[in-house]
Amino acid sequence: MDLFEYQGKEQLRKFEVPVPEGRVATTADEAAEAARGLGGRVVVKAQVQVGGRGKAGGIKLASSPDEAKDVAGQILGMDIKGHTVKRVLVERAGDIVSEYYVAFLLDRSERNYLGMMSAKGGVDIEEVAETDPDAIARVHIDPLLGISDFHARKLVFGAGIEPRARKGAIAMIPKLYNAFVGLDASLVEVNPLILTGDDRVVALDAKVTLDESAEYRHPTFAELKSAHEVPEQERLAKEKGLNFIKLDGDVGIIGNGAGLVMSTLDVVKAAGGEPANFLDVGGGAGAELLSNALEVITSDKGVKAVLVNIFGGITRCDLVAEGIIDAFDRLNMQVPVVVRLDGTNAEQGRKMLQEAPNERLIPAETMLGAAEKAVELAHGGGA
Amino acid sequence: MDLFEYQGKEQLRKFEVPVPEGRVATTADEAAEAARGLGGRVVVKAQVQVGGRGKAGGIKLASSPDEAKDVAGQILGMDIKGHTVKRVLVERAGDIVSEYYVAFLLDRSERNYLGMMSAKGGVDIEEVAETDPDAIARVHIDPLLGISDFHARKLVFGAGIEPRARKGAIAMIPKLYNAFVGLDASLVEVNPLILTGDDRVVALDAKVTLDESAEYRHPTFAELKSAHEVPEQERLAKEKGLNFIKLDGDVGIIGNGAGLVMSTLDVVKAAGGEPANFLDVGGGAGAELLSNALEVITSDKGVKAVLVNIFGGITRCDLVAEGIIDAFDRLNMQVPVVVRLDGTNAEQGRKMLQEAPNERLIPAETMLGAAEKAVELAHGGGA
Amino acid sequence: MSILIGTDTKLVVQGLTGREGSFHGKRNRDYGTDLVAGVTPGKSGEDVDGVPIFDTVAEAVAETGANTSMVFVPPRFGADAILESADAGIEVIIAITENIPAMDMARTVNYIRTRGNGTSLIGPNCPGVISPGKANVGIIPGEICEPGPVGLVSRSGTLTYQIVHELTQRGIGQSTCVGIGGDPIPGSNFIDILEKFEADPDTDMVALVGEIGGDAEERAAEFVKEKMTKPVVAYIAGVTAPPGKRMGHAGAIISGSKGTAEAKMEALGAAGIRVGRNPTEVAEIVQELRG
Amino acid sequence: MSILIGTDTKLVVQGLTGREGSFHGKRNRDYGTDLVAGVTPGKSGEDVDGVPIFDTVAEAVAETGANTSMVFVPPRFGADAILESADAGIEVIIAITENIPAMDMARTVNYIRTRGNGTSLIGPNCPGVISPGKANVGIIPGEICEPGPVGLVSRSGTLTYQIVHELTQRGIGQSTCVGIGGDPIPGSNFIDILEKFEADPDTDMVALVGEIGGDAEERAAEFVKEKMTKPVVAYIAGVTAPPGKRMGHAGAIISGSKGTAEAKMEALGAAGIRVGRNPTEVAEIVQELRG
Repeated sequence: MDLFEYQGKEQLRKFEVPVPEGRVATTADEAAEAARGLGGRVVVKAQVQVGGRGKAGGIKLASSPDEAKDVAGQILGMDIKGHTVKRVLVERAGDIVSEYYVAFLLDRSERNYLGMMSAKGGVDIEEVAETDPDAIARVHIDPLLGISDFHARKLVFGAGIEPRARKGAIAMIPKLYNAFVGLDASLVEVNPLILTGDDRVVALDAKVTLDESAEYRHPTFAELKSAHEVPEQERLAKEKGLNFIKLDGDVGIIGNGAGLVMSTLDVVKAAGGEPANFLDVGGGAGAELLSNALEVITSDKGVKAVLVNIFGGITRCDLVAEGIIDAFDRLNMQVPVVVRLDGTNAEQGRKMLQEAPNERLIPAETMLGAAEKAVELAHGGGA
Repeated sequence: MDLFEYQGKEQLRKFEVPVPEGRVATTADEAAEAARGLGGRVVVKAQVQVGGRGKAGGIKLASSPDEAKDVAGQILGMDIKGHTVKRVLVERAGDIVSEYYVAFLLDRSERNYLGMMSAKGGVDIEEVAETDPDAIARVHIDPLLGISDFHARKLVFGAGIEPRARKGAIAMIPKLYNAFVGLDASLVEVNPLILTGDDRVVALDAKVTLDESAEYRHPTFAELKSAHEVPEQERLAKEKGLNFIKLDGDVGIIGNGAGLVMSTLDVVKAAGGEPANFLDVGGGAGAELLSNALEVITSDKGVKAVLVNIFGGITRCDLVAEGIIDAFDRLNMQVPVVVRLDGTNAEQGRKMLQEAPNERLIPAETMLGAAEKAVELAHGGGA
Repeated sequence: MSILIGTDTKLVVQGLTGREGSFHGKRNRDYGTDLVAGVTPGKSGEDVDGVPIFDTVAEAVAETGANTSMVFVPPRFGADAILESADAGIEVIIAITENIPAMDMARTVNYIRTRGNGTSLIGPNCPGVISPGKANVGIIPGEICEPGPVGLVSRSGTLTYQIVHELTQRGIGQSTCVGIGGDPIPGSNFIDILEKFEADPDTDMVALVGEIGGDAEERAAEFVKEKMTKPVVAYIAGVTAPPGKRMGHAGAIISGSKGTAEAKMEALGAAGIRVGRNPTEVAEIVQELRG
Repeated sequence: MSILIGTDTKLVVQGLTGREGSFHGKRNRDYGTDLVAGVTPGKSGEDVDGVPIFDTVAEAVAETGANTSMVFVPPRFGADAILESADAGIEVIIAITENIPAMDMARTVNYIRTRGNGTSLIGPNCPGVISPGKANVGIIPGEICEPGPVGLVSRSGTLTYQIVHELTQRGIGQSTCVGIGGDPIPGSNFIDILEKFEADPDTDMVALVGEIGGDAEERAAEFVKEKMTKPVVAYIAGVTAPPGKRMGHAGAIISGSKGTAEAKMEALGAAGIRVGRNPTEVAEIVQELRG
């Protein structure tokens, strides 16, 4: 789960990472009120989970509460790369002497944690990594040992952070690490980390990604999540226990297991089709889940054909067949559904499908054959 | 530093280890007040750092505040194996269904932590270890990994703790471990850990030893320490930066480095003498420290002769000689002092001693020779 | 021979008294796996279909000689269960449980691999391991496998079944199939398993099944090039990567890899590994290489 | 040859700009040790008597090829300094600092010994290591030593000097003298060092200097009996153990040892090790054994 900037900063503050004072506003009036409370010059920042909001006009300075109201009015409701701005963060504006970059993340390859720091902050770090890789200091941290002061020094001296910022940065880094671990984050990234005129080191932005598997031990996760809006179809799918991602094509896809579903997308694409979605029913899906999966997919009127590709392991193919038959009965589905079943109870499932008299229910022998058939049907070919 | 029971429990409580409700009293009236506050039956326990206080009459039940006052009056001021009782702990008395043993400690040999548990609690655990070693479950804990639930289960099931106490014990053990680590303890020992009639598991006694090297990160250590009375001579020595322990003999001993001092005690003993003390001036001692060391030792009128055995490394023998000469000038010492110097600037030091005209200052060539001379002098032999 | 599990395997199931643990434990036993014990704290003395239950893994090991464990406990107890097995001297730990927090696994995996006692951890969030005809530990359907000379290692579950199925249909059996799981911090990665296949006399060839994200496939490619003598055939799922399945940018910086299927296929190809465009083609290439 | 340090030693001193660090660092250099760098964060670019200072150990290693570090920082920074050296690839870390919290060391020592990269940690709270005529790292007075065939390992500082002195006076030189320190959690114990002496062709015999408390001497005795071919002569201080120096009772339970000097001398004797009753006798026995 990716947090909004204001949420990330709220969480970092709990671990004593210095962040600017600020308040969230959902209306222009609230923004004015926030500016009044903070006093002085403020910055009004669009809260969207996409890069480049500054260039898009989503970050503006305001010298007075009235001005804050004006700019908040401009920013709220704005569309930034497909994201509608529902909230702004109003923060006290500070003087920025320098901008740095610092982050902690899970390093999957090394199976430990990685700290990164650069004196080149406030810019796209991917670009820095490509054009000037030596400008990024890296330090691996053993999860069992945790952070020690030398890790912080290695980052700060390694990145060539200027002397007047060193003390603040060396003090801040272990706190950021504590937040990373304490929050069960997979990423905490501060870009820019700034040096102020009075030699303080402050996190001016914050990107925090939380590990949802750890939600059970973090009561705050549910609350943080509630601020996130999910497209209706995805919300519905999630409610029903389905792992669903909307895509742009017209061939609906249902499979069990992320790998098999991805592979199914690939073969559909290779057969000249365009997948309408990614939908993984997971392991051990029963009839109801399959029926629901078909409901979610066919709620998208752009879907011209559906491909159900199941390799039974824990999942029983007879239950899959039952769910498909149920969906036809229940939903009056008009799109053709190509079904390929293998693995646990596959024969039984295939037999059930054959015995269900429905011309829009097309059994297939192989995964590749099923994909070709589904694409053909989506392109208007006969069943 | 060994904590008193009441201090240990205070600390354990901070880590949510269940301990009985109780209050400390230094007078019989305070004890009555404490009993009144707690209500019902109480137990009044002498606060001394020595085993066997129960048998010595240092633990008594009281059914009313008046009775608490009576028994506290009896216990306060009592002498238990050389320890005067200055405080009692007044606790609510509970019903005890079973008594167990549980402890965490530094395992020096394995260089990790060791948890131990036994269903045989409330008795001398050393005896259990000798007579029925299998009754003690042990689990080593890697300091980097810390405790995991399985460690607690391994202790509880391994010790054969009865079913109704298991849940409470498995919940309590990680808290006790957290206290062990959180306090920088070298030992936390609960004997007995009890099971109550309502199936709670409670620490009825607590022995906690803290690592004084970690004092800098525990502001509470100084406060805890203030409750401990140290014999006057030892207190004086500590103030002066000397590592001093009083013994029963008549040959005063000064050396640099614990190993060399221990070895010096041994050779004095082997020569037929009885060491009066252990005194280590540490590394890099200067003239003043040496002079102070002689002052501390000769403040004990039982000392008949002093042996100064220095092997200079960081310590400079010329400064040692200067300190000894100064002590003679300053203190009007009447006891003979045998001095053996080797190592850094030894020749210079020896020369200084030779040039200091004092018949009670006797140089020696070797460690063994010095010990023999000192013993001879203590036994009344001529200088 | 085979890798990880075989006829010497003596299996203890952590969570055997649970619904899924008992279902799959018994299924593994029916396949022929020597299921010797279950562990559920507080249930010592009970049994599941004749398999004795113990309070702790240590007790199960002492009483039954168990050398392999399968972890089937709820996610919040997953790391603890793995650590308990490692502490008890279990040699191969196969963790099926999914949704164990990544940081629990980061600590657990590093604990196991730095203790230097050779314990192998497979998973978590994996379908398990099968050495066809010998032993099956996990949820891979045994009936789709056949004994034979091809080793298979995969980050994915059902995709593994698909490829095994395609191989078996062509009469090509498997020495061992290992599902290493798709979690951020896996107990074993491709290289750990490739090393074992390279050393296994009964494995002639390896099929490697990867997917987008991370750089495990790129690292495996390098390993194959430098250290392996046996041919490897690969498949990468996710050419049509759905959004949200892509790596975050910070992740890309770590590895210098884009994590895309194309990048991975390129790296594999550059290491001399033939890559199938779909599961069927993988089986076809294996068949071709076997001549 | 020698163990731990010698003519190949390139020394970096952590805390070289401090009072004690600079005093002993320079003394070690005067002895002949190749002192290549000092580390003090924020002082990169400065020098101490011509020895360059770096901000981090990693930088010192990269710039000077340092392979050995001496830790001379205040106690609260001790564990961090040791870890920094280990992280930077230093092979031998000699920590003189005393009063490092025991739990800091428990974590640090376990980190170093489970990482499997062969780093040796000596100390903390130790006098250091000297290979007479080659290198001296620490505070052992070089002038009392002579090159020769006897290895010495000791938990005590000045007691070591005493025994070295007795040996040197008898014309018996030393290959290497190692003060492992008397802390609860030492980086190296007797066995770690005995192993190295056994493997060192220039060491013919070993003197082991122990004291009361713990069971390190008992374990060393067992090791000598089972694994060593070279003769070992021992000394144990503390027959007249002062109170407060004795082990706590829980400690005694761990090891099954009383921790007393008598118990240790008995264990050593039972392992065929001759034990001197005082430092002089140790030197006499060594002399006798050399014939």
